[in-house]
Amino acid sequence: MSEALAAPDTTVDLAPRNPRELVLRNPVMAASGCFGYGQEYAQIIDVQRLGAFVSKGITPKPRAGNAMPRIAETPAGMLNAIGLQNPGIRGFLKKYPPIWQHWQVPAIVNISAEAVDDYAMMARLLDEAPGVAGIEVNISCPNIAAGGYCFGWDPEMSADVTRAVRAATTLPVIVKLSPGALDIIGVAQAVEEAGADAISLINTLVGMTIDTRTRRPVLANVTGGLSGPAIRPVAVRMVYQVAAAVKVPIIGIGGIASLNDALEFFLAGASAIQVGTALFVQPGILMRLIDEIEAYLAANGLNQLGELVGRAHPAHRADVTADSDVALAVAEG
Amino acid sequence: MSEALAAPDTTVDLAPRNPRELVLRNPVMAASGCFGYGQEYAQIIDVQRLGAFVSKGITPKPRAGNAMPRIAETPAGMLNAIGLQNPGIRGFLKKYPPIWQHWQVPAIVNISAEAVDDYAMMARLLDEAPGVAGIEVNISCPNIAAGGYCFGWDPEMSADVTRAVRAATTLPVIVKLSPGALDIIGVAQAVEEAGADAISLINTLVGMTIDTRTRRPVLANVTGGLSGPAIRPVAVRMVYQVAAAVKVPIIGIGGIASLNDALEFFLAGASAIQVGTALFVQPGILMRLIDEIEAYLAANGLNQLGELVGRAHPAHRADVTADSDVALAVAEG
Amino acid sequence: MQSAAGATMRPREFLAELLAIEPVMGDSAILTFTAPEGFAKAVGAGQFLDSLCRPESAHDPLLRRPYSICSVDRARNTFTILVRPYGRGSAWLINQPVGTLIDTLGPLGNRFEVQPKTNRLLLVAGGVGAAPLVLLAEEAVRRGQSVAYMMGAQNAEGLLPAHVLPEEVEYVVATDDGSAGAKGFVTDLVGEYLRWADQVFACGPEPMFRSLRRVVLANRIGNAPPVQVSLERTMACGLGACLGCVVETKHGMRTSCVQGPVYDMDEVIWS
Amino acid sequence: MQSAAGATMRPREFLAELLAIEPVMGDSAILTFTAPEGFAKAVGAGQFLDSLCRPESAHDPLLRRPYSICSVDRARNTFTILVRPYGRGSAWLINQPVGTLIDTLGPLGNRFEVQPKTNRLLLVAGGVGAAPLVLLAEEAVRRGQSVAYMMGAQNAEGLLPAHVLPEEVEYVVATDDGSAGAKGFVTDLVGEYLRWADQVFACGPEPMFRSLRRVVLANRIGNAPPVQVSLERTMACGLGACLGCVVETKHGMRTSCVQGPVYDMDEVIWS
Ligand SMILES: Cc1cc2nc3c(=O)[nH]c(=O)nc-3n(C[C@H](O)[C@H](O)[C@H](O)COP(=O)(O)OP(=O)(O)OC[C@H]3O[C@@H](n4cnc5c(N)ncnc54)[C@H](O)[C@@H]3O)c2cc1C
Ligand SMILES: Cc1cc2nc3c(=O)[nH]c(=O)nc-3n(C[C@H](O)[C@H](O)[C@H](O)COP(=O)(O)OP(=O)(O)OC[C@H]3O[C@@H](n4cnc5c(N)ncnc54)[C@H](O)[C@@H]3O)c2cc1C
Ligand SMILES: Cc1cc2nc3c(=O)[nH]c(=O)nc-3n(C[C@H](O)[C@H](O)[C@H](O)COP(=O)(O)O)c2cc1C
Ligand SMILES: Cc1cc2nc3c(=O)[nH]c(=O)nc-3n(C[C@H](O)[C@H](O)[C@H](O)COP(=O)(O)O)c2cc1C
Ligand code: FES
Ligand code: FES
Repeated sequence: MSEALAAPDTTVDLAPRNPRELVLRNPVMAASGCFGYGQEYAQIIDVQRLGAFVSKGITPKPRAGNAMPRIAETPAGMLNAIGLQNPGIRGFLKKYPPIWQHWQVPAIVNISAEAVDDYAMMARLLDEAPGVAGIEVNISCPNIAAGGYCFGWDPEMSADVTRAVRAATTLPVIVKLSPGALDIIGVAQAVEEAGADAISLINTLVGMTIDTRTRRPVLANVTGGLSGPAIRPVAVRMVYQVAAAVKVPIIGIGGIASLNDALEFFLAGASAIQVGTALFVQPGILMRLIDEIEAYLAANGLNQLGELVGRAHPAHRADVTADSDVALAVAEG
Repeated sequence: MSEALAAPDTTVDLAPRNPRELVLRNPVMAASGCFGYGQEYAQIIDVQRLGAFVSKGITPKPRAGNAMPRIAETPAGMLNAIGLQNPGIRGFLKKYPPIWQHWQVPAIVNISAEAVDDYAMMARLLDEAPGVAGIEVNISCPNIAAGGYCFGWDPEMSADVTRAVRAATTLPVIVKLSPGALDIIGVAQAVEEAGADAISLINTLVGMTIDTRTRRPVLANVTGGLSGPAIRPVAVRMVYQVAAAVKVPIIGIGGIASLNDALEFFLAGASAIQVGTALFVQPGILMRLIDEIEAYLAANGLNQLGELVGRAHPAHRADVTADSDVALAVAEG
Repeated sequence: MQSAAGATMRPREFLAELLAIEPVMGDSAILTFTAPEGFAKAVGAGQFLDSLCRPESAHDPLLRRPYSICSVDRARNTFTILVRPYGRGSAWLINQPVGTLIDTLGPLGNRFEVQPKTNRLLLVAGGVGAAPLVLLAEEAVRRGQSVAYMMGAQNAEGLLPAHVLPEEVEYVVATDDGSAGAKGFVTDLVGEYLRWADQVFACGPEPMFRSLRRVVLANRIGNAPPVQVSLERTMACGLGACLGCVVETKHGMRTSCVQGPVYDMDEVIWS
Repeated sequence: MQSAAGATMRPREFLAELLAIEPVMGDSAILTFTAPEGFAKAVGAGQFLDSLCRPESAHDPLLRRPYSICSVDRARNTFTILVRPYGRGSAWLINQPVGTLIDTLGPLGNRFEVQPKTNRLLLVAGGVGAAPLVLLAEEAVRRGQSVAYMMGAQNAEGLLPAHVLPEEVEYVVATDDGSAGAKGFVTDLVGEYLRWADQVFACGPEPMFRSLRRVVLANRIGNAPPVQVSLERTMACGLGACLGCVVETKHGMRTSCVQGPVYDMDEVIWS
């Protein structure tokens, strides 16, 4: 164990191959859809201390979102079917970037669309917006041109979106993968190849719950996105698999609710993390994680967060000879 | 509400299009891998009262299973990587069917293999085995001929296995789908078309957890199958989707731990249910469910379990006009 | 002493110590808690708290549960909530022993708005919807306004005990079985008070709102008296960030946790 | 009175009422519970119970936790377990008030086997591994056999208090800091007792087994004395159904919950 006299270095560059850079003071981010536009939580935490935050998903046109109920609790998790309620890219640009311009914390804009051109259009509009530090591309959306098939389920379609966004902006581009993809490694490699500066994963799983008294689906939208601690094992697995296959930084997301959870993602290969659902339960969690990660590094004699990243992989395990142990994980029964 | 004077009818035929039939006294089954070979739980519950039980997965050759640890707890769920420890089809046939022969409860044998021929070979050996009431085909296995790609992820490969098993036996054949499939509806239709008498879903999701003290995966096998209440919303969604697309009976599986959970699956379209992980927590749950389902039907004036099956679908909801509301569910954020 | 109307307090996460449990309304209870400094004076009727209803170490049930502030004791800086044991969260909360520290987020949400010219308030309560109207009654009485508090229940046992309300309040009750007050629905009594009231405030289950609205629309003159309703929506964040709790209004989607839970009845688009 | 050796009891799920909590070994505690009829007489040393360590209504932490039976009071038909607050489950259990009903499954597993000719038992305990050896000591003393009970800990505080063991037992202790007994590891003391003992029984953490095995292999003559070890494996079902808890032995995979947790040291394939 080395002596760590100075405070450990927790900075992360999420866009090492982009001249515009995306350097975070620490690896703790707020996840899209769970942190509004940064102002909502500003009343109870010091938002400026965050590594970064990601806005609610923005779409080409304003959306009123789905009917109520939009939320249902499930064991150690929740379903949401907000339906991307947002003011649309133009309404958004008028309202939030002018505020963020005066903030220290990097603000990342999450974009969703149903056509490649629309993703590109939004990226172009964001390119020069003051106060926007990067773009997170949500590819868990139906591709209208492909009959509603999800962009993020197909490596080619995922790469198409990434290429179009990459061509439309010099901003750091993070592509957020869908856990519904069969071949998550293939999708990750495709978006890396297509120019993604970083990869976020995972988005929500698709779930549903039924009210047995009314005998109908609880959510007005019938199905919704499953998030929270329940999905963490799936998220850790995907981060671990993708980390063995790409070189760009990975942002780990899914059920993080404690220091131990965050460490699992770093060890699996994530350079930064996002917290979503746990914010609803513990609004102070982001501040706590920032402090606890720094304290953990110091207590373990680590000078840099990077020393933890990917340490659970075989290359770092003396007793394992394989380069990678990520087989096509199927049934284990 | 009609008067239910006689006890409600809870029988289910899981193989209505098969002359050999698979009639259960009630819809409550024990899931594969969670109930051993029926004897283990016989010491604490009256196994003969069950609708049916499914054996541990049997393979063509004996298997010692994976190294330890094989189990890890996760939020409201668990991971397992048992690695199909079993005596192989021949060892199995010598040992268990002779015992089951004297039992009232239908015993269903779960089979796993890595080649279509091997599935067929096991089905042939089981065909005339005394004490075997049906076969559950676990298609969440890697297909060696397809480079380890999971049978259950592909409609064609799923149909191939089903056809081969169907041709090899006249026993009722239940095909157990993998939740990893992108197009679960397509897989379900393919196996129905290929001759499945019934469909079970879901098997476990693939997950992983890391021990942050040792900085290595908890499971010796690195990844494992995620089961328990955490996955219930995913399972209910898949049952709901598949029920709208096939005519054969569906067996709902995934995180069932209470009457309310079981009712969710019936309302989603399951004709019967299997309980796995919850058995570990509440060994008495199967007996309780049998009693509670009957009591629920009586209390709600239902004469038959069938009156509940699929009731959450639009056809039964006065305010909904669509035939089906199962769009390709993608992101909901 | 600072007046309540002006004071506000940002939401915060705090540990509230359970001081007392008073069983009321059959299976429900009024729970008294300690509050952070200045809390009792700063909060207003209609606001609510979001409580973690489980041991901190478990992840299930995951989310906080919202409870309306029922009353405050400004001198002792304590507050109460009224809880019905409905499901897992509320049943856990109501069964904690005195002394338990409950992780609480708040105050959240907007307040009932009493217009400067209002002198007579009609409050219409159903079930645990009684809670925010108790605090509203306390505030109105402190300001010297007249309050008629109407409550309905299946039987006498289901009613809020009178001692919970300030003495000055006129407590009008109705029961389905006639075991206390008028026999029938509380909304049947609303008609005759509509002329008297300058403003109406209501909180209760959805069916109550529907019949209240029918009575009001049938009886009032123009838009007078105006009616404010406190609506219940499933919530996640409680801070306006997740958009999970919206109510559709004539001005678009409004979050129930920040822009609600109190709405003008005429602005809500009733489905 | 029926002899313990012959009696057995099938596993069952029962509610055990927490009767007493005795803090021991620093942060740990001995918990006393009521038992189902006939339980205290039917169980044997090495067997364990599987306890639900959370409110029943939550799903997290999901699985039961295994705890060895530490002692029984046959007259009052109660039993004890020794719990160290390690993680979420054990911390919850140890903090429950007297009177709590704990959902318990058991008795589970096999027993230490004392051979008919054995007169001298050497027991080697580490940490909460002390528990099953207490019951073994009780049984041996009841049969009139001689028992040496060895335990190691970091310091005196970490040791099982002597009064927990029958008076007849020779209690040999070692501490890392020398604050009680010999200074050093308990396994350093094993060597000299190996000649004396007819059988050895051990329970503790993995490193203890490794050094015990080293000492035994270096000192014993042939296979004498035989050594039985109680091993800890993560468990799910507790009934031999899930195959999650296996130990690799020379005779194949053996479930720890039914065919274990007690194994012959020489049969286990040590990795
Ligand atoms: C602004 C606001 C103020 C509130 N104030 C109070 C209050 O003062 N006192 C009080 O007791 N409760 C109040 N509630 C309701 C409270 O937050 C919880 O919903 C309630 O306690 C039930 O939670 P639970 O965990 O016990 O039930 P759950 O386990 O969450 O409920 C079980 C099932 O019932 C459904 N459900 C939950 N709540 C209700 C409901 N109210 N009506 C119908 N179905 C429901 C759930 O979707 C779930 O399926 C308020 C809610 C809101 C939004
Ligand atoms: C047959 C048997 C008998 C047992 N007898 C006793 C007994 O008498 N007294 C007693 O206190 N405990 C005993 N245990 C251990 C006990 O069952 C629990 O594992 C222990 O209480 C920790 O559970 P937890 O919920 O507190 O920790 P968890 O929250 O489950 O643990 C947190 C983390 O630590 C890991 N972990 C869990 N247990 C251990 C451990 N023992 N060592 C290292 N890492 C661990 C887990 O994998 C998890 O990642 C026994 C176990 C077995 C199999
Ligand atoms: C320990 C364990 C072993 C399992 N083994 C098998 C198996 O051999 N074959 C199979 O088809 N499914 C197997 N399963 C999957 C279950 O049958 C079931 O589909 C899954 O666990 C979801 O249900 P549950 O949430 O009720 O456990 C296993 C599950 C567990 C937990
Ligand atoms: C209420 C809610 C709204 C969300 N909205 C979005 C969104 O607009 N865009 C997006 O990419 N992800 C969205 N997500 C997904 C989260 O950003 C995150 O990927 C997911 O919830 C898993 O993380 P968690 O378990 O920490 O919540 C949303 C999640 C929730 C719970
Ligand atoms: S609960 Fe999140 S916006 Fe209201
Ligand atoms: S815990 Fe299931 S076999 Fe031992």
